[in-house]
Amino acid sequence: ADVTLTVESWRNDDLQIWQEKIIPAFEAKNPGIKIVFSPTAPTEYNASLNAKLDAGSAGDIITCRPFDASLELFNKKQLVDLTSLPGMENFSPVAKAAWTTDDGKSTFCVPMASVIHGFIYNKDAFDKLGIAVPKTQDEFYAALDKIKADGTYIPLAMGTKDLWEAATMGYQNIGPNYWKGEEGREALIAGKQKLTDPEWVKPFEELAKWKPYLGDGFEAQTYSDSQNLFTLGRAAIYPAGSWEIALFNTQAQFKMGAFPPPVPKAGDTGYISDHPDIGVALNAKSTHAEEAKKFLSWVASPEFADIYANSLPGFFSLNSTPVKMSDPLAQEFVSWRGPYKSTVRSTYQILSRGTPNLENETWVESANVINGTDTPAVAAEKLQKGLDSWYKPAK
Amino acid sequence: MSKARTSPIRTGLVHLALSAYTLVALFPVFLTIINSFKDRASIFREPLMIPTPSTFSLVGYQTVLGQGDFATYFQNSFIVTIVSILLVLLFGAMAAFALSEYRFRGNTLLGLYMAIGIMIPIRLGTVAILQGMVAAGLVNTLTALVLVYTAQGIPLAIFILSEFMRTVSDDLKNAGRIDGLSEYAIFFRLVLPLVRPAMATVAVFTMIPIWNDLWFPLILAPSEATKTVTLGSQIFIGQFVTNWNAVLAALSLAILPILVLYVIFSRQLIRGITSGAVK
Amino acid sequence: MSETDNAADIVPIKRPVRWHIFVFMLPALIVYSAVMVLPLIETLRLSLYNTVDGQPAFVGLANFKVLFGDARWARDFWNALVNNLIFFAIHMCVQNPIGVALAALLSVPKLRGVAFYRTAMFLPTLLSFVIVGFIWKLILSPIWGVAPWMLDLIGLKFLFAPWLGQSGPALIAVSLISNWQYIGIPMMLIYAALLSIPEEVIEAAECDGITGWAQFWKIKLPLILPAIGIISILTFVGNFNAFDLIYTVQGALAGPDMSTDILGTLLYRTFFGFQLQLGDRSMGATIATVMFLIILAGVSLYLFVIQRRMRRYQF
Amino acid sequence: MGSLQLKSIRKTYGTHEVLKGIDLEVKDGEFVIFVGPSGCGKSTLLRSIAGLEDVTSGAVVINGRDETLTPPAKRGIAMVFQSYALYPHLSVKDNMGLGLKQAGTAKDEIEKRVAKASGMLSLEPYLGRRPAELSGGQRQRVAIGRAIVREPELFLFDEPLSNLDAALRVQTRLEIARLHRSLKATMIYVTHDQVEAMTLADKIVVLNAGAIEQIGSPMELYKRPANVFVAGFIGSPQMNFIAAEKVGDHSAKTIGVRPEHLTLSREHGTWAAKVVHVEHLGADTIIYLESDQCGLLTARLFGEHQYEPDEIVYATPDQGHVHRFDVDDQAIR
Amino acid sequence: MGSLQLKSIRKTYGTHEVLKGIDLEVKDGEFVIFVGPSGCGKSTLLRSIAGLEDVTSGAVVINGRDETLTPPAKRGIAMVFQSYALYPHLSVKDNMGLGLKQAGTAKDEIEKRVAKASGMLSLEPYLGRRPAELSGGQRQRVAIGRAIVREPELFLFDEPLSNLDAALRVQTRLEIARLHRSLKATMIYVTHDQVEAMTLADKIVVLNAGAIEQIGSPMELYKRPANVFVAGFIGSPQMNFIAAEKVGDHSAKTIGVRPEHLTLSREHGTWAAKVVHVEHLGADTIIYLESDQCGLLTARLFGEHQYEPDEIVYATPDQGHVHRFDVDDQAIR
Ligand SMILES: Nc1ncnc2c1ncn2[C@@H]1O[C@H](COP(=O)(O)OP(=O)(O)OP(=O)(O)O)[C@@H](O)[C@H]1O
Ligand SMILES: Nc1ncnc2c1ncn2[C@@H]1O[C@H](COP(=O)(O)OP(=O)(O)OP(=O)(O)O)[C@@H](O)[C@H]1O
Ligand SMILES: [Mg+2]
Ligand SMILES: [Mg+2]
Repeated sequence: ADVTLTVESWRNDDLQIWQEKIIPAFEAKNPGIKIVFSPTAPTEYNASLNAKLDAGSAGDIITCRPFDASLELFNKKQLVDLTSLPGMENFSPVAKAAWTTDDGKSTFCVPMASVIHGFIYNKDAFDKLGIAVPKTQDEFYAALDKIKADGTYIPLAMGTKDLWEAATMGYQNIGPNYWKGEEGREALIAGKQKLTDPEWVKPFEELAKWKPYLGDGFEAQTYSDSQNLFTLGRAAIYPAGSWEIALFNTQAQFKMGAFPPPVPKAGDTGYISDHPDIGVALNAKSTHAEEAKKFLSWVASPEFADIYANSLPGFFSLNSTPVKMSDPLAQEFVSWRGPYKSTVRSTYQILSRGTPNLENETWVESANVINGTDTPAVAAEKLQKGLDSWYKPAK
Repeated sequence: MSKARTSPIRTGLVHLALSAYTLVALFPVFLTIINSFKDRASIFREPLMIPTPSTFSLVGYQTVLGQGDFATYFQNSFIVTIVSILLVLLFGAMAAFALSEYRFRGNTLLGLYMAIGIMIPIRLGTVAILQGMVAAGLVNTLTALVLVYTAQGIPLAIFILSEFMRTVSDDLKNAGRIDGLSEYAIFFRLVLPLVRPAMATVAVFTMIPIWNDLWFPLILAPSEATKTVTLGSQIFIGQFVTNWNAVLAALSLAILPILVLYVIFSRQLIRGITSGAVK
Repeated sequence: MSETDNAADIVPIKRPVRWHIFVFMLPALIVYSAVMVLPLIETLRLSLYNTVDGQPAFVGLANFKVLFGDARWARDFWNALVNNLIFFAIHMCVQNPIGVALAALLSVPKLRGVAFYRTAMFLPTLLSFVIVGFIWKLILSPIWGVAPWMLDLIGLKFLFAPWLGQSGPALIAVSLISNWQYIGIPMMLIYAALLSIPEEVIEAAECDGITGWAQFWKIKLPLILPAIGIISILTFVGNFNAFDLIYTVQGALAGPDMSTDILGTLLYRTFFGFQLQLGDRSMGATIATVMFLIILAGVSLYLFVIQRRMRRYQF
Repeated sequence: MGSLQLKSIRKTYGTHEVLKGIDLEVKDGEFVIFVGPSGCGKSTLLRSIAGLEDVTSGAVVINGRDETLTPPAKRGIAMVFQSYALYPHLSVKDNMGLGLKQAGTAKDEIEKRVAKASGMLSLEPYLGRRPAELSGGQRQRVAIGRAIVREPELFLFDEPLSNLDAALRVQTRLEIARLHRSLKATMIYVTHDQVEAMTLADKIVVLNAGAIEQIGSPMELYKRPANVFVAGFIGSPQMNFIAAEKVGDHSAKTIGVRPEHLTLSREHGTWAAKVVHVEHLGADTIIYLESDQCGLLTARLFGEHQYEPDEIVYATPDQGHVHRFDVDDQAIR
Repeated sequence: MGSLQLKSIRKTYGTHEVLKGIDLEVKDGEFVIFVGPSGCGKSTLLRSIAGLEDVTSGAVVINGRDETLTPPAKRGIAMVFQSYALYPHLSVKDNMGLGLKQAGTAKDEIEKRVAKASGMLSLEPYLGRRPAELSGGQRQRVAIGRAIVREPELFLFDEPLSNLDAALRVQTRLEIARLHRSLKATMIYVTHDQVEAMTLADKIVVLNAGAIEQIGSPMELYKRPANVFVAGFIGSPQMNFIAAEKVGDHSAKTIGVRPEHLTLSREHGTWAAKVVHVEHLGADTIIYLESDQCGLLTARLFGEHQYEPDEIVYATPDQGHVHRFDVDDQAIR
C-alpha cells in the first residue's frame, strides 16, 4: 500500500503551490509515497507542533523555524539528525547554520529558503517626482523629504502597531550596515560588543528619524495596512522583506523596484540581511523514516529549489546550485547577494534563548523608538540589560 | 385595542434604546458581511460601501469553497457542537441538580471542584489530553473533540444551572415526590422543563467556544475527514499575506450555522414557564 | 413562591444512602475529571519542576521565587495583573450594566421585535475572535478610517486618535471591544433570570404604583441578584483567563510596549512561547498556578461567602 | 371619589370568550360583591378593572374618566390577588410599605399605617418574616394588608379571606366593613362565602359564564332571584327545584323552595319523603330527603334534630317563600 | 390499610417551635379533620406526615411501620397542597396523569381515571390547558384531581375547597365523602370551613399554636368542648363568653352560650340588651347585642327577623346548652 507522509507547516499560504506543483512533482518520481501538506495558522504553529510532538501525534515531516525553535526540538530528540542525509551536500555550512547545533556537528533540517530585506519602491512615484534610487543615507532622507513635500504619497509605508514590522522591516533591515553584518553579530554573541555600543544604537537613531515620514496614525497601523497602503499606490517606499514580492506582484497596479538598505556614506560596504527562514526536518517518531528521507533528499535537490523559488518569488533557495528566477523583483533582491555582504538577523542565534527574549524586546523597543516613547539610548540600554540578565557570553 | 400597561411613549423609548444598541452590535457584523462580497481593492478603498456591481465579487467565497471539502467541515462542526452541547446539558444539569437540590457533606467543596474548570484554561492541559487521546486511540476522531468540549463545558453549565435550579419551587418538587416520582423523574420531568431558559442559555454559551475553537481541532483532529469549519477556514489566515476576501467569506459563512443554532436555542427563552404553579 | 434557607435543613442521622446523588454526579464527574482536571493538574504540577542541567527536576517553590523575585518577571507579572484589573473593572462597569439594562428592556412585556433585538445584540458574542479582531482593527484603523469617517459625520473627527497604537488608550479600547463582543453573555443570563419572575408579582407591583425604573430596582433586581452574582463571577473568571482577543487585536506581545498585556497573554506567551521565545512550561505553569490561585480566591469568596448569604426565591 | 362604570367589557383568550359584555355601574363608596361559579370570569373582570388585562372591547370608566388605557399604577386602586402575589424578597412589613414608600409617603406615616394594618390582621409577630416563612393564611393577610395600607379610592379584593379560619374571617370581615365606612372607599370584592356576600355587600353581582345574571342587594337576591341560576346560586344549601307539573302547578315550569323554608313533620304535610342522609352541623341540621313526587329535597332545620335514614317524613313548603320560574328559567312575579 | 400514628412530633424553624409534640392516632379508613387558627401548624403537620418536612423529633408511623425517614414517594400518600403546586408546564390532564404514568399504570387506565376525576370536578373543558390558563378555583380542582386519581391509602388535603363556590364546594365535598367510602382510604383534611368539618369528619383535631387542644367527633366538639379555645373555635358565629361572676355563677370563671342558643324576646328574658347591629343572611339573622351585664352578645335566629339597632331586647340562654369553664379555661362537666 501507499505510504502517506504528512507535512506539518505554518505556511498555509503555500498550500496551493504544494498541492499543484511540489507534491505532484515528487509523487511522479516516487510512486508509493503520498504527501499530505497540512498547514497550520502561523500563530498557532509552534505551540501546536510542540504539543503534538510531545504526545507523539505529529506528522512525519516537520517544517523548521530557523535557529533555536528547531534546535530545541532536536535537543529533545524529536527531530532526526540529518547530517548525513543524501543531498545535504548541496548546502553550504552558512546555509545550514540556522539548523545546525552550536558546535556545528549535526544538522537536523534541510534548508529550504531564505528571505532578504530591503526597500521596495513605487517606480511610478519615483519617476513622477524625479527621484533617483537612493544609495546612501542622505539620499534616502532627501528622497523622503521630497516625497513628503509633494504630498501625494506617504513617504514610508510602515506602522508600529504590530511591533515586528518596526523591528524586522526597520531595525533588522538597516541595522547590518551599522554593526557590519556578521562581524558585529558575532562580536555581540561573543560578548565583545554590547547593544549600547554606537554600532547598535545607531540603527535606532535612524529609525527614530523615520517617524515624520510615516502615515497619519502609524501607531495603529497594522502590517496589512502598510501592505495595502503601498500596493494601493498611496505610499512611495515600503521597507520590505523579499517574501512580499509574490503578493505585491499580484496586487500592485504600478511598476515596482527595490533597493538595498542605503549605506551611511557613499563608498561604505553594504550589508544585507539574508535570513534563512524555512527548512524541513524528519520527526523522530515517524513510522516511515525511509520514505520521509527520500522526500527530504528530494527537497535538498536542485529540482525542488527550482520549483520552490520560482513559485514563491522572494523565498530564495539556499541550495548551492544557483536557481534561475524569472521574477524581475526577485532577481533584483537576489542580485544584492554579490556586492553586499550577507548576514542573518542579529537576534536569532543564541541571543534569544533566555528570558527576557531579545527578539521580542527588540520588537517592543523598535516600536517605542519610532513612536518616540523611548529614546534610542534608553531602548538600547533596556535591551542590553535584559540580555545581561541571563546571557553570559563565553569568555 | 391597544394596551393599558404599555404606554406608547415608554414603548417608544424602549424601542429607541434597543434599536440604538442593535445598531452598535450589528454595524461591525454588517461591515464584515458587505465586505465579504467585495473585491480586495474596494474592501480597503471603501470599507463602508455596500457592494456595487463594479465592486461586487464572490472571489472570497470561491476561494473558500474551492479550498477544501467544506460540506464535510460543516458536518463535522455540527456533529461535534451538537453532541457536545447535548452531553454538557445532560451531564451538567444532572450534576447541577445534585448540587443544588441535596444537602450532603462536601456539597460546596464538590461545587468548587467542579468549578476549577472555569478557572484554568483547558489549553494548558493540552499535552496530557493529547497523550491520553493518543493512548486511547482517539486522535483524529470527532469523539476526542466531543470529550474535550464536554469536559470543558460542564463546569460553566453546572455553575449556571445550579443557580437556576434553586429557583424551582420546592412545593412543586415535593408534589412530584408525593406523586411517587423518583428523584430521576423529578429531575427529568419537572426540573428540566422548568429551567428551559437557563438550559438554552447554557447551550448557547457552550456552543460559542466550541464552534469557534481552533486549537483542539488543530491538535486532536486535524485530518481532512475530521476538520471543523473553523480549522478549515484558518488556512486563510496567513503569516505574511492575508487573504482578507477569503477570511471574510469564511467567517461570514461560519456565522450562519451558529446563528441558526442560536435562534433555535433562544426560542426556549420563554416567559412565565412557572406561572400558575403555586400561590 | 417560597424561598430556601440553606442552613435550616436538619438532616436526621441515619438517612438511607441516597444513591441518586451519585448517579446524578457521576457522568459529569468522570468526564470532567478525566479529560479536564487530571491534565490540568498534570500541568500545574510542572510549576514545581524546572530544567536543571538539561534534566527536569523538582525545584520546589523556586519558580515562584523567580516569578516574584526576579525584577523582570515580577515587572511583567505586576504589569499584567494591574492591566487585568483595569480590564476587569471596565467589564464590570460597562459590559455588565449595559447587559443588564438591555435584558431589562428586552423583558418589557408585550414588546414587539424582541427576538430580533435579542438575536442582533447577541450576534457579536457568536463571532470568533478572528473576525472581531479584524473588524475592529478595520474600524479603528486610521488608514481605512471607518471610525474617523463616522466621527467626521458628527463633527468630532478631532477626537480621533490611533487608539490601538497608544499606550494609554489601547487597553481601554481593547476592553471596550471585548465588552462589545461579550455583552450578550450578561444580557442573556439576566434575560433568562428575568423571565422566571412570576407575572403576578410584577402585576402586584404595577397596582402598587411601582413601575418602570422603580420596579426594576425594587422588585426585579433583588429577585435576579443571584444571576447578577453569576455574571460578576463569570466576568471575573473570564477576564482573568482572557487572552484571545488581545492576541488577535494587539498581538502576542500585547503592544504597544506591553500596555495591553494581561495575565492570559503573559501566560500563553510564556507557556507556549512566541516567535523566537521558546515555550517555558515550568514558568508557564507557575504563572498559571498563580492565576489559578487568584481566580480560586475569587470563586471561593463567591461560593463560600456571597452565594451563601444570597437569598434565593423560588417561583 | 371612586365611582366605576363598566361599558360592555368583553375579553377573549384566543377564541374563548371569558367576559361577554359586562355592563355595571358602581357608585362612589359602594361595596359591590361579585359572586359566581368557579371560572365564570370574576378574577378576569377584576383584573380588567385594575388594568392588568387588556380588555378586548368595552370601556372602563373611573370617576367619570375613560381609563381603559390608563396603566394600573395610575388608576388609584389597590388589589388583593387571589394568588397573593407577595414580593418574595421583602419582609411582611416591606411588602406592605413598598407602595407607600414609592408614593413618597413620610416614613413615620408608613410606620403608622403598617402598624395599624398589621394589628388589624394579627400580623405583628410576623412583620420581619418573608412570605416563604408564612402559613397560607398569614400570606393572605399580608396581601390584604398590602392593599389596605394604601387607602386608595377603589379596592379590589379577590377572595381575600378564603384561607382564614372562621374566627379570623369574621374579624377581618368586620375590619374590612369598618375600613369601607371610614375611608368611604369603593370596594369590589370577590367571594365564594355566602355569609361574606350577604353581610358585606351593598350590591351583589351574580356572574355566570362571563355574563351578569342579576344585580341587587343581598336580600333582594335571596328573596327575589331573577332566575333559576341566581336562585340556585344564592343560599346554601341550595334551593330545592321541583318540576312544577309534578306538584300540579301548570303556570310555571319549575318551582323552588329553599331548604330553610321546608317544614318537616313526622305526621303530616304536603310531600311525603324518605330521609336519605342527615348532617348535624350543631346549630343546624341538614336533612336530605327523597320524595317520589319531587325528587331529592334538602331541608334545613334550626338546632339539633334526630331523624334516621329511611324514616318517612312530610315536608311542607313555607307558602310565602315559594319561587316560581317559567320555561326560560326566569322568575314569575 | 392506611393507619397512622404520630408520636410526639416536634418541629422547629430556627428557634420558633411550630409543632410542640403532637400525638395522634388515626385508624385505617378514618376521616380526620384538622382545624385551628391560621398559622397554628396544620400545614406543617400535614407536610410532616407526608415526609416533606424533616421533623425535629418524634416519629411518623404508617401502617405500623416507622416511616419517619421514608421518602415521600414511598409512603403511598396523595396530597393536595394549600398552594396547589401544580406542574406549570403540563396540561391539566398530564398534571393528573403524571403520577400514574410514573407508577406504570396502563394508558387506558390512566385515561379512565383522569376522565372520572375530571368529570367529578367539572374539569373536562380544561383538560388541555396549562395551570396558568386556569382560574383559581380550577387550579384548586386540578390539585384535588391529581391527588384522587392515584387512589392511595392515605390522603392529605390542605384546605382543598377554599377557592370553590358554594355549589361546587358542596358537590366536591360529597365526592370526597363518597371517595372516602368507596376507597376505604384514610383521609386527613385541613379546612377552615365549619360545615366541611362538621359534615365530613369522623374525628376533628383542634390545633392551637402547635399543640392539640381536643380530639373528638364533630358533635362532641360542638356539644362538649374541652376548653374555652375549642368552644370558641368550633361554631360560627363564635360562642358568647360571659364572665361568670357577672351573672352570679361563682362556681365557674366563664360561662359560654352559643349564639344559636340564645332566645330573643322583646318582652322579657334573662339579660336585657341593646341591639347594636343586625346581619340578614336570608336563612338566618345574626343579631349583635350589647348588655351591661354580659358585655357583647351575638344571637343567631333562624329565618328572617326584623330588629332595629338601639332597640332593647331580652336574651335568654337555652338552659341545656350553657357551657361552664374554670379558671384554667377547662370545661366543667
Ligand atoms: N419556613 C418557615 N420558617 C419559619 N417559620 C415558618 C416557616 N414556615 C412556616 N412557618 C411558621 O409556622 C407556623 C405554622 O405554619 P403552617 O403553614 O403550618 O400554618 P397553618 O396552620 O397551615 O396555617 P394556615 O391556616 O394559615 O395555612 C406559622 O406561624 C408560620 O409562620
Ligand atoms: N390565560 C388564560 N388563557 C385561557 N383561558 C384563561 C386564561 N386565564 C383564565 N382563563 C379562563 O377564563 C375563565 C375565567 O377565569 P377567572 O380567573 O376570571 O375565573 P374566576 O371567576 O375568578 O374563577 P375562580 O372563582 O375559580 O377564581 C376560566 O374559565 C379560565 O379557565
Ligand atoms: Mg378567580
Ligand atoms: Mg396551611
